[in-house]
Amino acid sequence: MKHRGFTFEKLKIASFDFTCCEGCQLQLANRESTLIDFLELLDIKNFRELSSEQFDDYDIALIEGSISRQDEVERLQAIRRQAKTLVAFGSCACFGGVNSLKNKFSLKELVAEVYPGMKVETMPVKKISDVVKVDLSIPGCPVNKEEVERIMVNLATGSLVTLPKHPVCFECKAQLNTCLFELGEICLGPITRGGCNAVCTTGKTPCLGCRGPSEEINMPAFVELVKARELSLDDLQEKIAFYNAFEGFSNHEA
Amino acid sequence: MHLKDSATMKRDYSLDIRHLTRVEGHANISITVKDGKLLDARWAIVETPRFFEVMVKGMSAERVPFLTSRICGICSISHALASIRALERAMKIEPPVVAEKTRLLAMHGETLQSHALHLFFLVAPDFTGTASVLPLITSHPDLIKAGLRIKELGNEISTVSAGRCTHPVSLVVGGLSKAPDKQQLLQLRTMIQESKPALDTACSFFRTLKIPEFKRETEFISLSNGSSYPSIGGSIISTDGVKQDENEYLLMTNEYSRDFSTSKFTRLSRESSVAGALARFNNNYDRLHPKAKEVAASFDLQAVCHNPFMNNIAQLIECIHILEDAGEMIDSLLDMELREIRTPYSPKAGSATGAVEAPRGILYHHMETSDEGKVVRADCIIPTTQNNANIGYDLGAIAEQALQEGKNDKEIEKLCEMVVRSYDPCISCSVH
Amino acid sequence: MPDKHFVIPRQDINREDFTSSIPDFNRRSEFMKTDMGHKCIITNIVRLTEQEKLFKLRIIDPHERGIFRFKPGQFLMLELPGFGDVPISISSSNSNHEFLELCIRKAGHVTSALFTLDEGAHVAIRGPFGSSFPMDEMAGNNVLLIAGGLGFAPLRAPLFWISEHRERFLNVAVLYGVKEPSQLLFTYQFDEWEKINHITLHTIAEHAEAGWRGKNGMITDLFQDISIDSEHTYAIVCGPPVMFKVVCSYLDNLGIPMNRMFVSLERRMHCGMGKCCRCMVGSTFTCVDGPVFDYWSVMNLKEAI
Amino acid sequence: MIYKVIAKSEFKRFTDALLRDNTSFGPRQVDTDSRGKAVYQFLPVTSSDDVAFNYTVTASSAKHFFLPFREELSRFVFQDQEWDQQINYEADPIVLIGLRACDISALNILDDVLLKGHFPSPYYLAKRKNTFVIGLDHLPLPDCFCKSMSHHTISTGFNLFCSDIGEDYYLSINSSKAFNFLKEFDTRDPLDDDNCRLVERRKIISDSFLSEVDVTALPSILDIEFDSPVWEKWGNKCLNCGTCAMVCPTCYCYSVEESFATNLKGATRQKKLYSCNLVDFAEVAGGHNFRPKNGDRLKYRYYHQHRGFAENANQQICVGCNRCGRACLAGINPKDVINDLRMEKESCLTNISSSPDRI
Ligand SMILES: Cc1cc2nc3c(=O)[nH]c(=O)nc-3n(C[C@H](O)[C@H](O)[C@H](O)COP(=O)(O)OP(=O)(O)OC[C@H]3O[C@@H](n4cnc5c(N)ncnc54)[C@H](O)[C@@H]3O)c2cc1C
Ligand code: SF4
Ligand code: SF4
Ligand code: SF4
Repeated sequence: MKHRGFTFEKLKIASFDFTCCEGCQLQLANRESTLIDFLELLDIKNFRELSSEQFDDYDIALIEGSISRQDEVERLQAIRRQAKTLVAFGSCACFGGVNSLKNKFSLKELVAEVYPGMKVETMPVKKISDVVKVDLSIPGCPVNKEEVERIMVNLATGSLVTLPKHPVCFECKAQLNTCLFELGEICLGPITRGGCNAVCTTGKTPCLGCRGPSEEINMPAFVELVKARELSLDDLQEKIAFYNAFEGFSNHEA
Repeated sequence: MHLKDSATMKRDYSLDIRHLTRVEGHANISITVKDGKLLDARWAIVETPRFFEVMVKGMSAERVPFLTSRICGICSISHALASIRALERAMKIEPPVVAEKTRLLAMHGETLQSHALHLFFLVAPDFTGTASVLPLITSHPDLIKAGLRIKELGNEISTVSAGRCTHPVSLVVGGLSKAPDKQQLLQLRTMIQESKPALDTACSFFRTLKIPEFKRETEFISLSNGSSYPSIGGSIISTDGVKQDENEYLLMTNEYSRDFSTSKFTRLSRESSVAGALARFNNNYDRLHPKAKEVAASFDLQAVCHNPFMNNIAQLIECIHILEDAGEMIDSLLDMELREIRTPYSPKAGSATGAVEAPRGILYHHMETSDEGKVVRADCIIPTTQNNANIGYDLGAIAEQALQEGKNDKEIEKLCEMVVRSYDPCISCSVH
Repeated sequence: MPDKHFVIPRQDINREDFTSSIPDFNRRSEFMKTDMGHKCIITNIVRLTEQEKLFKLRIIDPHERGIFRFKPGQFLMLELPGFGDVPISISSSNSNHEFLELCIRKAGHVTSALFTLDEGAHVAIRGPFGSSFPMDEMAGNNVLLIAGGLGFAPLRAPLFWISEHRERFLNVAVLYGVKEPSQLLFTYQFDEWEKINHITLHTIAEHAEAGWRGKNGMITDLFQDISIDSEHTYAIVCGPPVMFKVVCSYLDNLGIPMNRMFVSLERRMHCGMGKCCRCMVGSTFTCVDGPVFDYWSVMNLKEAI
Repeated sequence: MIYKVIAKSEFKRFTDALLRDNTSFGPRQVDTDSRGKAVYQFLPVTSSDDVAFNYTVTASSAKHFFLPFREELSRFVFQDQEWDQQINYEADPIVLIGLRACDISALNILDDVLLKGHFPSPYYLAKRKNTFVIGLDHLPLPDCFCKSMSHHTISTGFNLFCSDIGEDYYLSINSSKAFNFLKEFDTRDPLDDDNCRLVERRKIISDSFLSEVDVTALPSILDIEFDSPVWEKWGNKCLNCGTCAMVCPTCYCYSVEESFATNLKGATRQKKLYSCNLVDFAEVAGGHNFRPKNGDRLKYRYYHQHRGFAENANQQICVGCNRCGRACLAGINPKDVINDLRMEKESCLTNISSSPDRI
């Protein structure tokens, strides 16, 4: 495509899933009103869930899911060798996601409980950046298709790709929601990166931080306000651990 | 099983597909025929396990549905609702009527979305001979537009009733955290009306397709609650005449593992059984909306049908049922005060099963809670798990049949892929 | 109750609605045009350094071109539809009514997109905005133009003005400091300024590079080379934030009154019209009260420099 | 201004007619908070029954009806080398019922800022002109401090203002539209008794303020205290969430973003309300941030609200509704911050007076 002096090329893209629910890949097929335009931006080289054709000359690789078995490590490294831009796609890829909750338990205990008497290979859950270099992160559980679309448009037009730097609260207020703290609940909105349109709090359920920490979060002040309101620190702990997205901030907790 | 004793058919055949495409998740097919004799037919799921049943241990009941919804991106609403139902029954919580209705509506949306995705994105290319849906955008624009319209409607129904279509936000233990907005319900009702022609387009297209002739008798299992085309809770029934209470799910599944697959297997009266759209159709034909019955007749689909390829058509017929039924549900929600949406509860020890009809069949979550309302034990049995064994047997049978009919390797491979796809397997979900 | 009676009629807005006088820059007919850019064609692109290019623009519409005027020091919002608009100082002579020149550094989103464009491409401009250097007030005096790095871009317009009215000024000197010699802008014009316009040029680079025969050091080192008559000297200073303080206090010590030193500030801007508040310095707007300030006003402003 | 008195029941009939015929918004209860208090917001209303006439205060202000959280400024349609830029300054008429005096004051302040500066905003003006504002007086909440800001009474900026004088409303009619509409209803000219009741009502309101913020000479104090440690102290609590600016009736700072349509055949320029508390408010290309610390940013919000910017003739723009204080999870509120700043000043005074030089 060439217009107004700019040359726009279709994005040679591939999508791969690892340990996950495939919900983020599914989002690629959502937002039906602009789906055909969206697909028009892409030259899909490899997307097993969608197409039987598979080529290896992609530039952008969307990586969904976390890593929890040796064969996944190898598959991921091979993708890294090919991809010019490797995208951690969704909270599992960015932070480990809900899958990381298994890391609380010993591998032995896990296998014994779910596959008694069987030999099943598994390892502690890793996020993508624990294994290979990540060029771009699109967090969310699931990713917000509107944001994905915007990012793909930006990549195609050579625009700067950025994530919002404000926390969820900012968007929550634009929805005229009653703050969940006012309703006696702990919400991770003040420390979580916006960009989801505050979808959870608009549905009146607390934010669990799937988009990870916002820019320069004030964790001590956040923990302080939870304490000041005499809310349960266990509850806070459960929420903060949910997507494994606040790893580096755990020393401030409770 | 032996092939018919015909000299010309005594050939060798082997099929080995690694990571079948156009299905959700990673799985392999392998078939070996030697000297005209089927040695092995395998449907092996190699997806990495996530151990959700252990992860939920120690988590508060309040949070658990948000976790279990992440078992599957396509049927997340079903997973959330299965957990919610299990937990509500374990802790003796009665959700308000508005919540029950809204939840059913949310499930309808999910099923519509899931069926549309399967029929138009994954199945249609098999019949048009393309590698994916992408070429159809230009070759069959009306069909694709219709498909997208139905899928969009499904997502919209879920979004209005559950706050978000993938990983719902307002379905909670005790009811709903937020009632659907009446204004949005009104818009939804219009959207449903306007989407009906899209389904007609889809039906016309599917009527032109040649569904492969194949039949293998098996047992179909689904929920039945006597009032609605099954969705949430009820007894578990089979076409072989078995009937059990929801809590007795173990008797209906008899789950077992095989070392080549990270997904498990189940059985009931025979060596394998089936759940899903066709099973629901076969068991609950009477409860279908008359419009849906009419279309079923136009496809010559009658209960009990034993052709797995007809599962695709059963899905299409369910779409019609959903469009009619969802409209009625919205009408009754609009007539209600959407105020009482959540029953307050205090944590309690208990255990119970929650069974729901997910798009691909019955989904069981069994939960045990402690006095503090924390989950202490969980068990989830996924629809695809209930179909795994049957898929394996179908693969063998269809390979045999195709060899007899003198089909070439490519044709057999395609048929095998197609039969698996017709089950609409949800693989990552089955390895949870 | 008659139904129609209570319907509030829709009202359009019009010029009379605005109570205060509208600074109808460029006397365009409609007040609304503050949001609508003039379309321009890029007629020429010169790569100045690794990071900077000089873009020559021509307003396409002859009528709009005919009325577009600006003063040295003013800036405009350069618009690339789809990418965004950014504030850019006008670097050309304000007596040239045919072309505008913008010296632009590739810094981020919009400027990177601009750098991919070729001659002949179209962009739009809004403006001009902001305050300007008081050229008439400076006339009759010595002028010191002090630039650091890209700070030379906003100095070029006043430099042109001086060149064109050279007889009205006494001594004129440019002090120009950069990090590396390769970053010097407009070297091709140095000769013209020195020989024809009798403007003395002093350059200095922080780090030497092979082949550099000029001076090494900080911009303040250049002051040793010149003598300043503090009674009759005006100064224009433009560069990175750190430079202002050092240079201005140096000049202050020399006895140049603070209200005779002018600086051009840079802040984040989203509207250029004193509405978005992104460019606040203390309680003043860089976009409408600035970007040109006399040093007296800004040294009193918190966070200015 | 014309004054009338209307019975409350008749006023209901009037609002019913008005709300029926126009897209209208008014206070409605949306929740009950964990302390049992009702939470209100301005939401669509279609009859007087929808309107919570005796509401306290809405959690968010009515600002977004004039300055939407997200607003399209213009649209580009591309054709080959060319593009067409479309701008739409039109707004649909709406009725806004139930605004408090301080909310209307806030609109008047926005008028000053957005319509009287160098570059008046047509987007704002179109909405302002097409909004029929009905004000409603009320008794202050314990933390309201609009009296300190002299914004607890109002005489302009509305179409109609209702003062509650028992069985009736005392109406201040400030537009011919409102006057014409009211002709169809039963109103009367105020009698002496009505005037007395109005004066009494005003006195009660005025005497009911529990919170007071001393704002004398605040602008200069803010200038002097620019480097005060008070900013760091409160800044350390701030979550950089922008909530305060979002709910505030006068915070108007924004950002502009452009984005391509997915089909790349056009683009839009959008305006998004922003907050000076957000980390990237003053960040420029290359990553330099002119206000890198929480305290720097928090200070600027107070600086803008209580010192005023040049565009607004250096007037304070805070009206004293304390919405930001109520909404701030970190417990930051104007009263405490300003008092702290004053205390700072006073403690420094004691230091000076006790220093040996002074003896
Ligand atoms: C009065 C004035 C005159 C200027 N003159 C020139 C000039 O002559 N030549 C030149 O190369 N640069 C000039 N700049 C700086 C130039 O505006 C920035 O480099 C440019 O905005 C960067 O935009 P970007 O989209 O490429 O970068 P990004 O970092 O991607 O910026 C994104 C957005 O941030 C904003 N932004 C970022 N940095 C600045 C900044 N410094 N000032 C204002 N807004 C900013 C813009 O809205 C921009 O769209 C001037 C700035 C001002 C305020
Ligand atoms: S509900 Fe959550 S996201 Fe919304 S304002 Fe409150 S803390 Fe922030
Ligand atoms: S509100 Fe929180 S949990 Fe919900 S989508 Fe946004 S960031 Fe994720
Ligand atoms: S002052 Fe309060 S509301 Fe405002 S940004 Fe800081 S924490 Fe958020």
